[in-house]
Amino acid sequence: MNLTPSQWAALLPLIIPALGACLIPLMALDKDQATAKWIRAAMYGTALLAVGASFWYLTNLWNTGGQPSFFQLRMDRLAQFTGIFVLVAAALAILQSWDHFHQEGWVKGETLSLLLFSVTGMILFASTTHFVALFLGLELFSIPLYAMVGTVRARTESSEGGMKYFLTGAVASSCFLMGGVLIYGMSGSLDLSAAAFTIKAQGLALDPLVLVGAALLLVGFLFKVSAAPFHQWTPDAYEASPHPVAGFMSVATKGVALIALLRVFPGSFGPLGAVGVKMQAVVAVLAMVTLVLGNLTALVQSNVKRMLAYSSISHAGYLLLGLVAGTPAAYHGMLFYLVIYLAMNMGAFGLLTAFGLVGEKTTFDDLRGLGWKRPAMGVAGAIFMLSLAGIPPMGGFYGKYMIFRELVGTGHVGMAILGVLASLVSAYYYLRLLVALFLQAPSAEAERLASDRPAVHAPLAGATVLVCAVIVLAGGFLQTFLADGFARRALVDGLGLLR
Amino acid sequence: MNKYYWLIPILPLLGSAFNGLLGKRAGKGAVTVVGLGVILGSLLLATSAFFAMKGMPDHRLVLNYGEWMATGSLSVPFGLAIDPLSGTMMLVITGIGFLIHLYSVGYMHEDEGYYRFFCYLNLFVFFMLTLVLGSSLVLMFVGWEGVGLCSYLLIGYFYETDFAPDAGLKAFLTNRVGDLGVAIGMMVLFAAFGTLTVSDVLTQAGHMAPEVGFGVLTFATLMLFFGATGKSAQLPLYLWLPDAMAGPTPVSALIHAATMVTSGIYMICRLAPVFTLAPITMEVVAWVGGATALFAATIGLVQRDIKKVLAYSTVSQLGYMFLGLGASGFAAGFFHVFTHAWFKALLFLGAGSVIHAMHHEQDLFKMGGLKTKTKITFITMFAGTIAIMGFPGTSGFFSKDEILYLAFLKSPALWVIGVIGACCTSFYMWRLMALTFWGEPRDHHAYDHAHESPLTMTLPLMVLALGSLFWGFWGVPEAFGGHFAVGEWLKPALTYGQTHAAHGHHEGPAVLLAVISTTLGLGFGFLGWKTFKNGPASELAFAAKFPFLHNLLLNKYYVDEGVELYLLRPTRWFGNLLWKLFDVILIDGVGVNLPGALTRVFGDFTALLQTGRVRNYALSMALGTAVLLYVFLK
Amino acid sequence: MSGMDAVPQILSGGLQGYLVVALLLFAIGLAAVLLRRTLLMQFMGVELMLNAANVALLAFARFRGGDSQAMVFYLFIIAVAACEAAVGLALVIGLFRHRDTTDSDRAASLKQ
Amino acid sequence: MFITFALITLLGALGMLLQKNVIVAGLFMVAAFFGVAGLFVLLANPVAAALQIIVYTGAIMVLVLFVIMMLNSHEEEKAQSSRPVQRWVSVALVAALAFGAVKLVLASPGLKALAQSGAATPEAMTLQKVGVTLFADHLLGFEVAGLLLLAAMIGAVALTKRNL
Amino acid sequence: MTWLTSHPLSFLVFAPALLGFVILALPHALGRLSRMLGFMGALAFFALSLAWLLGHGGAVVTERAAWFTLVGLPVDYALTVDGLNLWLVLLTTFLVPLTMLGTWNSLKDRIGTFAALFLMLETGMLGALMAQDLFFFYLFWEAMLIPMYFMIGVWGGDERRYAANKFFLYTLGGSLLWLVALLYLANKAGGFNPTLMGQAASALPFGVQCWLFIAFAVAFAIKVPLFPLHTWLPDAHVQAPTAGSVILAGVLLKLGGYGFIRFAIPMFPQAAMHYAKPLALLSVIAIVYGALVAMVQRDIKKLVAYSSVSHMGFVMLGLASFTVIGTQGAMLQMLNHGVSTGALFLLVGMIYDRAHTRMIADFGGVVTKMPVFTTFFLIVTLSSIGLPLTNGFVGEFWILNGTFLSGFHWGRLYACLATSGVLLGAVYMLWMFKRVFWGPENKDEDSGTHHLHSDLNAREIAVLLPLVVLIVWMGVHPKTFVAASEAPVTALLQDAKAPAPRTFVLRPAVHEAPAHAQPAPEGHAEPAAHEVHR
Repeated sequence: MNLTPSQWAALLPLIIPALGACLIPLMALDKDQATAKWIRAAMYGTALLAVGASFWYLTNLWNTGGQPSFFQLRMDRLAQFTGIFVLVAAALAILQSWDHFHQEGWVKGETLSLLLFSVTGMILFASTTHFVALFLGLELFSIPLYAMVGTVRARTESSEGGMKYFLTGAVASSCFLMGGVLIYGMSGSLDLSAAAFTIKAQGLALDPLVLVGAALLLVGFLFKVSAAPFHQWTPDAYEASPHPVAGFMSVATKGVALIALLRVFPGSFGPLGAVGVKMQAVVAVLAMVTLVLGNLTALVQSNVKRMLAYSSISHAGYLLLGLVAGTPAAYHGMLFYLVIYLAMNMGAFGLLTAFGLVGEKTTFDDLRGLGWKRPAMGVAGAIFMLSLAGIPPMGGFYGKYMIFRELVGTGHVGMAILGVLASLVSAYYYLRLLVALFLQAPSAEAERLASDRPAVHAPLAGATVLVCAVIVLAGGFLQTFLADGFARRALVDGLGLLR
Repeated sequence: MNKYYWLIPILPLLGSAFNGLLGKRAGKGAVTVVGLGVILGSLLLATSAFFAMKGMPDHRLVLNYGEWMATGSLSVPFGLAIDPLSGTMMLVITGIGFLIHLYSVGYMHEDEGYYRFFCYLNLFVFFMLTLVLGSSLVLMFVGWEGVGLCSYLLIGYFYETDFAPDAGLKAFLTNRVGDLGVAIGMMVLFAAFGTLTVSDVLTQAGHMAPEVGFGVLTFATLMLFFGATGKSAQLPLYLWLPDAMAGPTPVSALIHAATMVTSGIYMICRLAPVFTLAPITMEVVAWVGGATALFAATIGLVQRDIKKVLAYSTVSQLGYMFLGLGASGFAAGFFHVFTHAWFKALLFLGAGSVIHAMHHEQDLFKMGGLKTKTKITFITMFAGTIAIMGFPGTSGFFSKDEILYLAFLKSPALWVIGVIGACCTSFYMWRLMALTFWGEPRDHHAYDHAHESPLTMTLPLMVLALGSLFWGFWGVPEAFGGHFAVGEWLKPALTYGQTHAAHGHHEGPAVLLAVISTTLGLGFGFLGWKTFKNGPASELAFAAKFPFLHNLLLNKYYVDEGVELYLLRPTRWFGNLLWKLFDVILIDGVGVNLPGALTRVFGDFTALLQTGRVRNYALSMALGTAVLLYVFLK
Repeated sequence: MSGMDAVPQILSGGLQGYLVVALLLFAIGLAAVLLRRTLLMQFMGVELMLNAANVALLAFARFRGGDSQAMVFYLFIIAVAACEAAVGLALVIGLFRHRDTTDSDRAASLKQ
Repeated sequence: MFITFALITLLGALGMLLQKNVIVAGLFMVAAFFGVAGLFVLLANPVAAALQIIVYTGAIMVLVLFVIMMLNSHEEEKAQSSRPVQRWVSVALVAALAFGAVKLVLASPGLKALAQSGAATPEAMTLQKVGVTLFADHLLGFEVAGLLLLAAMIGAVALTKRNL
Repeated sequence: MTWLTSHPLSFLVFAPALLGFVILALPHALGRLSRMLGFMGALAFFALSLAWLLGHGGAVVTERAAWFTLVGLPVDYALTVDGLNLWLVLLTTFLVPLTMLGTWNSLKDRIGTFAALFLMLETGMLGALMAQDLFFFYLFWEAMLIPMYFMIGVWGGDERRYAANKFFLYTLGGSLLWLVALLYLANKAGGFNPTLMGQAASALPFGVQCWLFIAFAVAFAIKVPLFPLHTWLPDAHVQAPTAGSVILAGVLLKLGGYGFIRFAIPMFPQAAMHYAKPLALLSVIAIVYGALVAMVQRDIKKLVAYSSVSHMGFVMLGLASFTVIGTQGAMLQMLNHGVSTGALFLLVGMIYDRAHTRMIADFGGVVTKMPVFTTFFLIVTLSSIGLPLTNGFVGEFWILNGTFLSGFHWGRLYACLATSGVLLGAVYMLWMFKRVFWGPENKDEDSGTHHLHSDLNAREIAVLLPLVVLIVWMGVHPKTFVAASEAPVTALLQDAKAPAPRTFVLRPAVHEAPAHAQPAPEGHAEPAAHEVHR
């Protein structure tokens, strides 16, 4: 089969990580991978190389613009945006995992391979409107994640978290599949945008089965976004998984699912006006529930990872508010928010690694006084927390600002007020982390632990944390560049919404 | 000389600054020189200014030194206004002030805080002059509050004791209560006249008709009068003055007898044209004055502390002054300020001299027989006593008689009250004299060491004694063949073109009234002397016989206790209530922390939803799906 | 629209019939996930749900003139089902090793 | 015919749902899969029917049964506590969903139209048709499915490999 | 250098934070050097602000440039110093080095970090004071919280975490709701320019205007803090280290009042006047309530904190009066409060550093041990209770008179009620003064007095002297400090169409009238302000 250059161009970002994913297990065949340094180096090198190459390639592609679609693949700027987004998250996760696995005392090449598979699936998921590709993409990124969550074999909770994630995820996938099948059945087309046109042409936009199909599709997306009430796997899965994987999941899964949601609902289903309206109505309710549940529950957590999990749920709520506003500018804001969110959350999870917290020792008490011991990490932690809380001049503020602005502009003042109240509550638990880092003296127990613990060497994780901090700050000071130069162009090209 | 008149108040300020900042290092000599020098300089300049004012065609000298605070329609200049009223007052302050400074050199000689004392004293003169000379009501208020401050500092001068700081605090706060009245009064006047410059206000007021019934000016003047009751220790705000005796004696003489306490009278005279427009206020002023005169006099009858007696006497005499003012006798009231300044300063300094001689013993019952030991003090105090009791020809006679006469014209009841008060005054003054100077010494140790005070202390006594005896001839009323010169002199300052104010000659049995009151006064004086000539035994007997009455008077009608019980304690209780109940429990607790806690409780509740069982998760997803389907199909 | 006229269609094997079967199968699968505690049973429920989608898919394909696109999709779904089976069973085994149970209610230490 | 296979399918599924013994439930499941295969035959899709039996019954179910045996969990373990809320809400919900599904199917005009327009039985599905479509249109999907299988394999290995 | 001369405001705003970051990057061991560096820097900024801003003679200095456009709303980079904020800016640059010097030895650890945070806070405060674009303002407004949070939380007292969180969340809560209003209005106006937003607001229905004003007012009122939104203040003040308290009282609270005069009132004049009465009522309550609660405090610092509530109540009362006199009084009172309460906190800090207690009951007779300190304390106390010829008097006098003259019918009553605050102020301050400084020396071994070994040193006197000079200067020649704001305030009230002052009209009694052919008194009774407002 001969592929034109542009088709290669569209495919390469997927092929490169997939290749890497296939290569790494070969290296991992050796039993002594934990001890043989060069094998470990080779695996991480391959993974980073794959991610880096794909990233480099995508950034080049970004400059040339969107590629004509072929097969089911639409490598437009939105897809490229997603690719870059996911790859950055993956790169950060890989770097952090070097230190994390080192601290945990085990290394598995398979994890890296699974991560790369997941990356491939995510890029595919966000760059297609064809249901077959969409479903395969979904599964390709989900199944490795199920495995990755349950992969910390030393921990009892790990397989439990993986099992929960798997079972709920499988149910959600089935719903998603059923929804797609119904849409296909009513339209005769597996491509969702084509299907939407057909349905509209046949006047079936309000047919109950079409609506059911759309609703079930939405369930699939909302599960991945971890919006309430499809959110309950989130804290358990995050707690169970290794820190870098949790970070990666919190960022990439959510981001990709939202972008795909954007592509399908406002994008492909645009012609079906009623579906969009109903989607907004549902999302409005769910976003509020998500905000309330996520923030309230985060308030009472003692484990930082669970707190971050609930915080990620509440951030799903903010992001969904952008869908409620439903204007191009709001989508624009969502993309911008995602970029900052990537840095904030990868950084926050990276902090755990950088501070050398392993296993279940990730409670607030374990963090006490660490901010002063590792000032650079502490400052970065403060930046992440303040940004998550939406305090200017951090980047997180601008994300919220853009979304709330559109929310208010479209007359949803009440929801905006709920949103800001939720972020007030959230400020409290983010401050708790700062309290632990800076405002509390290390407890005697923590001191003892700190002295018992082997010297924490997490240079890579530390570096990723600093990079994330820089991105968050850049989001606060170069917001125009990020928002207009990046997010906006992705939207223009991807959804044709902003002209 | 004109261009140096700003130094009149500023010189004492400079002296105060010098004494306060450098006095400790400079030594007592320098402090004395500077402290007295500035007052003397001020006195000389004041004299010059007085004559300059006299030379002006309308007897008014206004000097402006630029804007103080101006914004919007409000404009307050730094300005001095010298007219007969303020000019006379200025001379009294600098003159008597100088004498008392001189006296203090001796009295305070051994005190460690000598420099501090002169710093405060100078500062007081500065504020008092500002009060008197200020061209606007606001500047007057500056002095008004400033003298309050100095009084506070001087009363609390012996700060290491328990009592003095309390007395100072009481004085300041009581005065502040009155100051609220002044502040409100000023606001009303500003809203009414659009200016607070005294001459502008008075010029406008001079061209108005009196208010019938209750109105703006009545309210304003009542408020101002309320302020005056604070500063001049009238009912109901007189409480601080007796306690103020905790300060050094020269302070009692200067501030709490001669000058500061009369500033309430001064203010009313200053604003006489406005007060004249408010007949209701005048009525109130007269009755409050009369009531205070009698009330304080009765308390004075049984006090044992020599300074306390004089303090109540002061309150009482101030009451007479207000009585005079209220009877439209502005000049008469003011005249009494003068004469009172002479004899009360004299009496206080004399008492100070006695205390000095007795090594800080202030209890009358422990004195006695000092007649021979401290001759000059005895003679001068004798002069002061006959002046205050109104012995014909002395200064007190003329001023008090004029007031009583005017009171009779207003209402005979007021006259009766006044006469009873005068009788009490004679009685307790002679009680004081008899217990101090006559009889056997009751504390032999103190008596043996008693000695006459140094010249710096006795010289002022002599000067003041002369004033007490003869100053009254400045204001011999018409009834006794004079023409009430002081009234004529002050008239331009008091009327401001007001024509309807009744200052004309009234018919009345002037001579008869004077004879009655004087006779009674002398009689009671003699009675007082007679009773206590040989010691306090008869009073003790009286106390044993009528314990309730005696205790009531001795404890000043229990007003202090009442204030503590019914005003201060409830206020503190209320403050505590506001803090503990409102602030901590209601606003902070219910308003702030409760929502926070509730949020956490909700959080605990929502955390329960996370059961950890995957079936429950799936169920919630299924429920969510059902909701989604419902909304989509609706 | 009452839809009663379609009842014969259901019973006689019309499109509606297949869809009813598919949706009921889906519901039963969901019920298995919700009602059973044994992980393997829940897992079979998931498989049933996937199968339900298959039935619907192929029924539609039949009434769309034997659409081979759907048939290809069916292939992929089978592959996905197999993958899910592999990973899911591996997770169950992993859990069993730690907890010695396949009861999902007993594997509930992650909560709050 | 349709009713027979439909009943086999649904009753098999219900049997699976209600059966206490896990192995028996697995066998009910196999029955259900056979029913589905029968339905596929009726849908003129013998290829799918064959795949259904081969892959589902032959591979997946066998795998499941194998695991059941391996873990020795024949009977459902005793419940730690009865969870009536979970149970009755689930039952009500599933019943509502099932009822709603039937109602929706009956209410859908699009479905009705499709049932009429596509009533004619099409040519039976052949492997050739499938193969052509697969490699002409779904090459990407094919590759991805391959990756997916590889990923699942690696995942399963990572999760269960004994010595690490 | 040319950049500097053309962008003085940008330099003033951002240089402190830059210096702060430099200090933050210095190694921990160089704490003392960092402190010195921070102090010298702050001093230099003060000198520069004096030279640049006073050099302009109070004229408007503006830097304005389009900054960025996000989701269709342009945000301007706009900094201005004009009559309304000139002195607040100078107060800020003045208080920062002064406070640093005043608390030189108060902190023992992490002094470099503290200095850095302090400088960052200066940036936040200056930015918020100068920003002329509401988005820009909001950024600084919120950013200020961060350094303050750490200053309270890290270096504070025993309850510091609670206090810091409370401070942060309280303020954040108000400003988040305000943000919604801001966004709403910005959508209508198409940007964050206050002028445009004001115009857009005036086109909205009155009810909406009211809601928007309330959102603005609540955010600012929390900062002021106005009763009943004040409860964060006592905690924050008491727990904060001395420097934090000083700057909190000295500048941060001012931003609330400043927000009203700069944004809330000019943008929603109608709504503001509609709510003038409740605002004034709350102010009066704050005055009396703050004073009564201050009276019964046992901790000197808490007492001073509640006195802030009372004093800032005067500011709000002046603003609510809608008269030139009242508003100017409020402007001055803000400066007054910054100077006197700042000084009070410094003084409390000085005694706390020596005695390690702030309980009134632990003291008594301090004057015998620390006469110089007592003198300073007395002077500042007098300023705080508004003794004439100190700064406190002028502000309060203007505010009361302005309120009394206010065109609203409640003005006279409220002015009279508010005067009681002057009395109560004296009650709690002097009562505390008496108990702490006077009376017999507290010889108890555990008492605070017992631990006082040294009077003020030269450094501390050098810190206090400028404050005392300012206290007297502002009291004797307030014109220096309010001349600049006279014109803008007048214009503002004119634009707001504030009601004309209500004066009394005095008439001669009817039956007396013929006797007096003098000019009618009304002519005199109408103040000149009348013309100004019409």
